[in-house]
Amino acid sequence: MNALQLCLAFSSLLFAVGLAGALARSNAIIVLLGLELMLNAANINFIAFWRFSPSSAPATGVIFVLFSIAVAAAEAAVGMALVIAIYRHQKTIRLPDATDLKG
Amino acid sequence: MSAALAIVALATLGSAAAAMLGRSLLRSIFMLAVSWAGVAAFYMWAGAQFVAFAQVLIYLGAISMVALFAVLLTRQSRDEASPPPAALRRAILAVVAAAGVAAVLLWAVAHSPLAVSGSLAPATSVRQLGFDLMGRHAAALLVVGVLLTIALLGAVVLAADGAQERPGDEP
Amino acid sequence: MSAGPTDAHLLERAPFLLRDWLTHALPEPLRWFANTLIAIAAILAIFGTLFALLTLVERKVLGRVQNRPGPNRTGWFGILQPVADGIKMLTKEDIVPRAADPLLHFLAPVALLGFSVLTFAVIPYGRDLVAVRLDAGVLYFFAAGSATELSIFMAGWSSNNKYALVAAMRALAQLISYELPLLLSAVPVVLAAGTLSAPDIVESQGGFTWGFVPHWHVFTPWGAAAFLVFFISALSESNRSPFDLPEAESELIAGHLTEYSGFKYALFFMAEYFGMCSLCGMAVTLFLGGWQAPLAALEFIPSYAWFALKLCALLLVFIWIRATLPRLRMDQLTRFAWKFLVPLALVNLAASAFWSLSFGWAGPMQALRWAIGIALAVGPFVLLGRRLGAGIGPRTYRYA
Amino acid sequence: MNPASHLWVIPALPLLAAALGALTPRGGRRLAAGAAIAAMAGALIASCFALHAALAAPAAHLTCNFEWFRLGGGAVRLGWLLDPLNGLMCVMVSLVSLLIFIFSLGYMDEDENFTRFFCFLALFAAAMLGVVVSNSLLLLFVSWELVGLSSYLLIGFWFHKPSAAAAAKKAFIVTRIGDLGFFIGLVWLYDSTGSLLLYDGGRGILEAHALAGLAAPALAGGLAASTAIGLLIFCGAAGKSGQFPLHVWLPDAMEGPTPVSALIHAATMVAAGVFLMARVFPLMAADQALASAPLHALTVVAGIGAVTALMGAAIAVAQDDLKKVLAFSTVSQLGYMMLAVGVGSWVAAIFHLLTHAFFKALLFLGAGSVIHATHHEQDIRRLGGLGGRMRVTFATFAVGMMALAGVPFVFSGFWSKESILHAAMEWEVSRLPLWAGLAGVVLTAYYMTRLTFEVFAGRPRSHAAEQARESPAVITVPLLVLAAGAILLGFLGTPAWPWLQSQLTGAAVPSGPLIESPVLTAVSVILVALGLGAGWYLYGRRPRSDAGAADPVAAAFPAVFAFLAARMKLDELYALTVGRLSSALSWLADFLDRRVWDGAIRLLARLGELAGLMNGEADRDGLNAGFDAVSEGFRRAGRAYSRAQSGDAQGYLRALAVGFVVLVVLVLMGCSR
Amino acid sequence: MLGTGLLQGLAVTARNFLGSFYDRRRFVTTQYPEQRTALPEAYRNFPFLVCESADDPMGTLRCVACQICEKECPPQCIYIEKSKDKKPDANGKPQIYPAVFDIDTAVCMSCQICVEVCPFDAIKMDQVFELAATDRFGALLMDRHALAKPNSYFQSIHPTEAGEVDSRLLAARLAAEEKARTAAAAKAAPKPAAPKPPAAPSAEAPKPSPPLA
Repeated sequence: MNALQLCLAFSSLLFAVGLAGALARSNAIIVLLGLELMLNAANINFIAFWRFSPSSAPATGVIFVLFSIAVAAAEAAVGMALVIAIYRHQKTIRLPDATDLKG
Repeated sequence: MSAALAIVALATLGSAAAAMLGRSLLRSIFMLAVSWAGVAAFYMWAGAQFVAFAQVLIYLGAISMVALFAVLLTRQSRDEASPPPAALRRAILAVVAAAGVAAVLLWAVAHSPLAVSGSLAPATSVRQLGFDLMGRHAAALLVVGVLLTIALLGAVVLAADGAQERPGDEP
Repeated sequence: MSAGPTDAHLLERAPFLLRDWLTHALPEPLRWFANTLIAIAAILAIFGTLFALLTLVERKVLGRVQNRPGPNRTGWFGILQPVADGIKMLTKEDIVPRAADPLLHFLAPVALLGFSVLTFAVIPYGRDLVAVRLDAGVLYFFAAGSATELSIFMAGWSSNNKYALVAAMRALAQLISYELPLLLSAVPVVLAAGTLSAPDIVESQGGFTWGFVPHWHVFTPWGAAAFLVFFISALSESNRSPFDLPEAESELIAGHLTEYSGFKYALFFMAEYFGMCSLCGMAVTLFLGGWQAPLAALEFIPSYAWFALKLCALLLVFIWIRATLPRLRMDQLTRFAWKFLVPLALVNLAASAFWSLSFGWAGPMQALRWAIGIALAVGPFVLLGRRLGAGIGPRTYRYA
Repeated sequence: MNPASHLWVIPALPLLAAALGALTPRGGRRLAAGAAIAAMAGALIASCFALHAALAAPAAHLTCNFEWFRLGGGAVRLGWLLDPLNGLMCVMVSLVSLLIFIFSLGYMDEDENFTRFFCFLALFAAAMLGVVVSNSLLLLFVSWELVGLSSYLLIGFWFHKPSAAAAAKKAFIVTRIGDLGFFIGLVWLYDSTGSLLLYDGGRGILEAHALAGLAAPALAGGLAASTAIGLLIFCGAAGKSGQFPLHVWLPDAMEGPTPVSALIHAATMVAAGVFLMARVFPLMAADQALASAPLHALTVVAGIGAVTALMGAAIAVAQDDLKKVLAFSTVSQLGYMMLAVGVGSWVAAIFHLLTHAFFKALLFLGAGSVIHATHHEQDIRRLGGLGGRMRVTFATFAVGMMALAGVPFVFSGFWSKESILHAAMEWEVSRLPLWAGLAGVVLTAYYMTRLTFEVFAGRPRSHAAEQARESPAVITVPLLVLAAGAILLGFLGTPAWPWLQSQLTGAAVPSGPLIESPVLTAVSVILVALGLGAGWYLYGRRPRSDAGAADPVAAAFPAVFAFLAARMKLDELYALTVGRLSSALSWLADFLDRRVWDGAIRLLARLGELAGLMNGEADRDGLNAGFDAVSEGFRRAGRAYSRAQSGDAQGYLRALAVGFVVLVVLVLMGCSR
Repeated sequence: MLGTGLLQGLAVTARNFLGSFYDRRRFVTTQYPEQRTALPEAYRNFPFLVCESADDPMGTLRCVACQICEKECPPQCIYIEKSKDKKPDANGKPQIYPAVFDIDTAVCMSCQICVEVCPFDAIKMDQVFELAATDRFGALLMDRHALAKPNSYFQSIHPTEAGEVDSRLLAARLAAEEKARTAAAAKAAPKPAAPKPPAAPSAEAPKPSPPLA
């Protein structure tokens, strides 16, 4: 197992942890933060491939991560705003309770 | 080299797991902050300083703040705990699903012919990054800027209380 | 840390000579390690001392402003007052409330101090006198600075005290609000210098116009405006009066410090002063020319002395402002940030862009450049100020 | 240093003044007006410098191009251009604008939105100067649209008057129709040449390389792409310059304050179209070499110009509103200019444009002086007898009137008109423009005489006219300056000393005799005399005695006069054709909806009903049980499916994760097999 | 313009700061243990017991242990035990005296009610403020030895009030002596013509004196 694979394994595990959190917890905030962890795991991949890539010229990986972080920030802001909006209507932020659109 | 990576990875994973398992919401967020800092440390390890600082600035400085605010603003929420059987079932399902994903990903990582070339990190100066962002990726940068602006406006609209400002409350 | 300037005179090289004298006997890898350790130790020692002195000077100056002599009992002119305070703090009982979250309660001051100290790493204290030469130094500075917010929140939350929690929320809102103008006012400097590295920014401010006007950024229209915004935001970021809402003692006892005593309280105190010092250091670096001498004739004085002088002057202004201004209200605070500082900083960004674009203008165009630059700096200030001040007149009391 | 690189200062100054005016509160009248006038004066000085620089090398097109932004691989480039055409236009626009600004100080003195007015004026001037100095059709188009916007704002300045609001809307929409064509032309041009820069060191669209590509017969019928593009661009110019089908907005635009009318009709907006034509003349003329083409762009331009010139003059004969007469006169004169462009003499068009700018601004400002003095009385039947009381206004107005009428040898209008007629005579394609032009000459002289006598001769026919006093110096001084210009400007381009022509073309034009074609000149002088005489005979000999008295022409030919007074019923025609067409289309759509589609659907429904009926019969007769079972199955499936739609976000996420794993495993199994 | 007010404020503080270095009169503080400002006469803090002579404070206490002050004291910080025997007071009249008179200064709130209710002018307000002690159990409880202070001290701290009190007491003593002399005369002359009504000088004397504020 070389360093790149170590990095990828790290990111896979982080992804799994985030996924587990997003699936297991009922609190919407924690679920959102689990999603953030998953995004971070993806970013780790970008950096890892950039770091160990054969062609070192373009900084595409780094730039991709920068954009990804920006999008994550937007996502967090909107997500938290949604949580607050849900809380205002339902007085709860438990995700299993937020099933008004249930089919 | 790999030892440093292992330490960073273990700290990150450990704090992330602790955050996902913890009972207290606030503690979870603090643990997550540690885990994000760990990811930043990974970036440092990989030689992407700029990204590492951006990660700290945005995740520790902004996203954790937003999360903390959300927690404080929703403090009167009804009790978090689900009835035990449902929660347990969900937890088991979650762990199974996550373990499955992890297994698949790890298998793929382990069996892919991933070649490592060059022991040195590609040298990317901040100046070069700036030129790239403003040059080749200018359109994407514009789009991301617009996205962020609109997302923040949307967040304000969503989170704003519908109530009007009371008259006579000016300073 | 590099080898230091070789062509400069002895005084300029003194820190490096001292370091090399201490470590020259060591083998190479150890030597690097020792050099780093010495840098850390020097920063901690110097700023620790500065912190101690600053507590005394602050009290003396506040006293003078209020026509009192200030502390003058311990030692000659009260010079030992910081020592006495330190002994008192260290010997006090360390109380942790039973309902508090003990881990976070302990971690908060430690983390705060840690992050505050981290910010010292990238400030250039003199010619080549910087602990870590980072390509993205300014970004690093703000990243480390923004992490302090988390620690303050930790303190407020873990105390499990309503005053502390209110203070924590206030601190969050305030720090987030002022982080933005702080960053935005630093961006024009980055734009002008074309680099994120603090030593390079200082280098870019070298030189003089007509031999006596230094090329510091504060002497450009946009630089003056950005310095104003940066300074105000720095006041707020370091929780200094008139923005000391998180520890507004008349409302919140001691804010997030309510449940802290003894050594932990001292740590908080220290971290706040460290934060103040590092923000002032960054202000000096970004706008006041860092370690550059104000006159070419004065360059024989070593660069670190100039830096120290400017830093102390800024710190005195901080104290002066604390002695003068009353505390804002929470809504005034956030309004001021969002409706005044942020737009001002944004307009100023455009102003600095104009300044960079009009770099080549000469002769009468130079006058036009200054006119436009000043208009872009003063106009928004006046207009936004009028907007901000609209409706605020002498207060009328209904029942008095 | 390339003087073109500083050219941006000229539009930037009034733009700055506009920004300042926008930020000034209502009370800051002095500040806004002062800033606007100072900016205009600065622009004038800068323009003079620019002109000086341009005249140093008349043939060179000095350009300063720069990259605006770069998106992906391509870059959008803009630029400034400086040549004698630009320089002259700059000086003319800024000088006339400056005078109009000063005039507005007096004219708008009592208006409460004084600061707003100056803000708009400055914006307008900035946009117009932007049109003039830009070296990129894109930048030109942006400024062009800004001109449209600010003219909308200015025409509708008194928006509380419904007629003004409607006129503003009309002007905006009608010019927009033309601009649509312009824009399509731009896109086409960019598509075929990859650049919108006019001159770019050999790569610009007006330079030989691009023109050669465009002039090839590429379209159906042997038309060149440049013909189509040129005509599309001409659409825009026709809209702005009020050419025949799109001229209807121009007279209505008189609802705006008089300085606005002067600004729009004399110096700037309407000149923009002619200027654009002159600017892109190489493009317009590119297809001339293509002898086989069935249609040349310039032929269309000449035709439209001739029609407009004649029609405008004819309508002006029968108008009773002081400003409407001038408006139609403008339409007519613009027709002359377009005619000149069309017959290939864009130099004559620009010559006439410059002289016209001065004397028409003079006329409008003179009219404004009259209107100001008589408290907004514009009906010429209710004026009269002002010649004695408003001597300066009368004198300067008379100068303008004679310049417009083409009184020979002294006034500038004569020389520019002669050069146009001369160019029309030498055009080989057709003689029609010449006849139309000559007919216009007599009509012009006639209606201007009528206007002058109606307004200034006789005795006052209303209370307002009796009370009129000479306007203050702030109004009369611009009049005097413009009058001087209206006389002197003509001598820049006489055939004996063709300075203007040489500078504009960049090649020395040999000076000829003072009168190039004596016959033509004699004819046109006779025609002018005829027009003046007819006017004096009908209106000057016995001035109208009271406001209600009938017009002598109307008394003689009531039908013709009424037709002309109603502007040849063109508005009504548009209402009848275009308006009716759109109503008809909507009626058709409605009919199709209501009758055809509805009927079809009803029919289908009936069919379905029938089928259902039959089905029901069949069902009841024995298939019932089977269908019940099937539908129950569907219902159960639906229920099962809807259980999956739990609204549980985590459930979805879980399903996603499990699905991902399953998919990967399946793929791997497939691969390993 | 925004900020001018701030600048004015900054100018004021800067002026104070600089002024404090060359103009000592600006200083509002004194170096307390070394420099003491004279306390204003109206300053009152903690009660003390007035005795006539500094040489024999216990013998000349004015207090007669009537216990009115003990009962009136709102925080109940006064504790009095009456003596079993009597001692002659300043006038030579035998009186009960306080065997124990304690005031807990940790409790006393200096309300002056004890002074106002005392019919014998025996307890008065002091001007002490340096009562800090290192022993929080005993040192703050003052007994009668600590509380007793001579009339001359009272004269020194509240001269106006003390003068008034002294003149009143003198009048009372003179009246008592007069009475005693009359009584002696009456005893000497067996039939008094018109016995004077036994005017109560102690009740009469306070009348002209205005209540002390």
